[in-house]
Amino acid sequence: MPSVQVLLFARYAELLGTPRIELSFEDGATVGHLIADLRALPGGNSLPERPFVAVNLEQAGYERPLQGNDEVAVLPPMAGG
Amino acid sequence: MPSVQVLLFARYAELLGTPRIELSFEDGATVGHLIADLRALPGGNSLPERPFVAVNLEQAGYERPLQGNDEVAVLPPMAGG
Amino acid sequence: MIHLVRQPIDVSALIGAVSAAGRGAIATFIGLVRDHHGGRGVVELEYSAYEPMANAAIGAILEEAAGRWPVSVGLRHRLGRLAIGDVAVAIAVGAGHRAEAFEACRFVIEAVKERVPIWKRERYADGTEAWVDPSASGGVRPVATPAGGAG
Amino acid sequence: MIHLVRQPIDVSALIGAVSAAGRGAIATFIGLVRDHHGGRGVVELEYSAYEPMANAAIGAILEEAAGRWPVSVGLRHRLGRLAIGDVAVAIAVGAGHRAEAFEACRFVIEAVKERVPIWKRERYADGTEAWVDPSASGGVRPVATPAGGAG
Repeated sequence: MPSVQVLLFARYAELLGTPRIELSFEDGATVGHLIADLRALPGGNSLPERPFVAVNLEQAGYERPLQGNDEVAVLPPMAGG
Repeated sequence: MPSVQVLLFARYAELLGTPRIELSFEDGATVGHLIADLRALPGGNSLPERPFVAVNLEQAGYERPLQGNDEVAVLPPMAGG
Repeated sequence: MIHLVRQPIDVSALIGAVSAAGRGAIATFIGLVRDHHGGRGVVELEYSAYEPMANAAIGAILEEAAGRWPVSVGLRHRLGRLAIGDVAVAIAVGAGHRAEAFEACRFVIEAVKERVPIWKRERYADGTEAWVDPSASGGVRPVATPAGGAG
Repeated sequence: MIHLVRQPIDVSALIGAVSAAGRGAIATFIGLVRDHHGGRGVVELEYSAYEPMANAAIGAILEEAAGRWPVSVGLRHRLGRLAIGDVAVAIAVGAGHRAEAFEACRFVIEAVKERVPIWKRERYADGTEAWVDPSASGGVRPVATPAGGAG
């Protein structure tokens, strides 16, 4: 199966206990499926149901199909400035 | 007769050829009378009819009576900042 | 352009970079680390970022500003540990006229707060820490116990 | 407080003076000498003032700002001869939050332009000079021939 790198930041990295996870996915899987898989991991159920997601540095919707080697980042609410 | 110091600035000082004139006034004279006297001096008719005036550092109306030793300043349009 | 820095921000250099002979107005915004948040005493904080995306997002904001107003904009955002009073973010906008300078400067700081993946962890006078989260009640969320940890 | 200065304005010092541990937002406005005005090339200018009234007027503006918003404000306005690119005026506003900082900063520069007796004489690339007058068509009035002079 193809896989993607999932990057976790700030409080989300703490919840999952890591800043980076490689997750495999089935053909036709979307960002939404990946988030569901992530929330099934230990600590993952503390993530919000629909966290903000970026794919390859761009904001991405939950219907977006995954491609092998995508970099998927799961982003807590922003607090810069 | 009592008198006041009249201060002229920037272009107005150029028009009258001096930054300071002492003008005497009759009892009961106002700022308006003083401006009329000033406009009767050589170069004074190039002043606007109702220039902005300050008396003792505060903006003053033309009906204001003059007092001996008042410092009257005749101010061109402001251009600071 | 690198907008994220780990060293103290040189505000004067940023202002100089947007000054030009044809520009008469410069508006700046500087965000400093405050000693309190939500009624609690803050002693230190740490900014982290998804750096490549944050840099790209800031670049896009500055381009958008330069497209909407005839301005030149510079921005630096600090990352890492900061002490009270440190400059966390600085924005300088050079323009021909002051209205454009103020409007563009305000636009940039608002957009940075909304769109740039940067996070802030505060340490308080009582020794506790929390993640700043403008969407949370109280403005923060507790530090999480790692998965598989004791809690 | 002396708001009018004849030496170069130290913007960093002005910013430092309104920074405090409880203030997280600083907005500044800096006015620079531009190299053009009304389509003419400017090479130099000179600011003059009715100094005691100008200082008092600036003081009143800063007090009004501090009464309308919870802010700390510093201002310096330069007098004398200035070259292109010199800082003519600098305003720094320290506040708890950015909205107040921006609003107060904008208020102060607008009020300074309206209410403070300061005048500006420009010298142009063609050797002529004029007084800046926002009320005049073209924004300037010619230098006057002294009374009793040849003209």
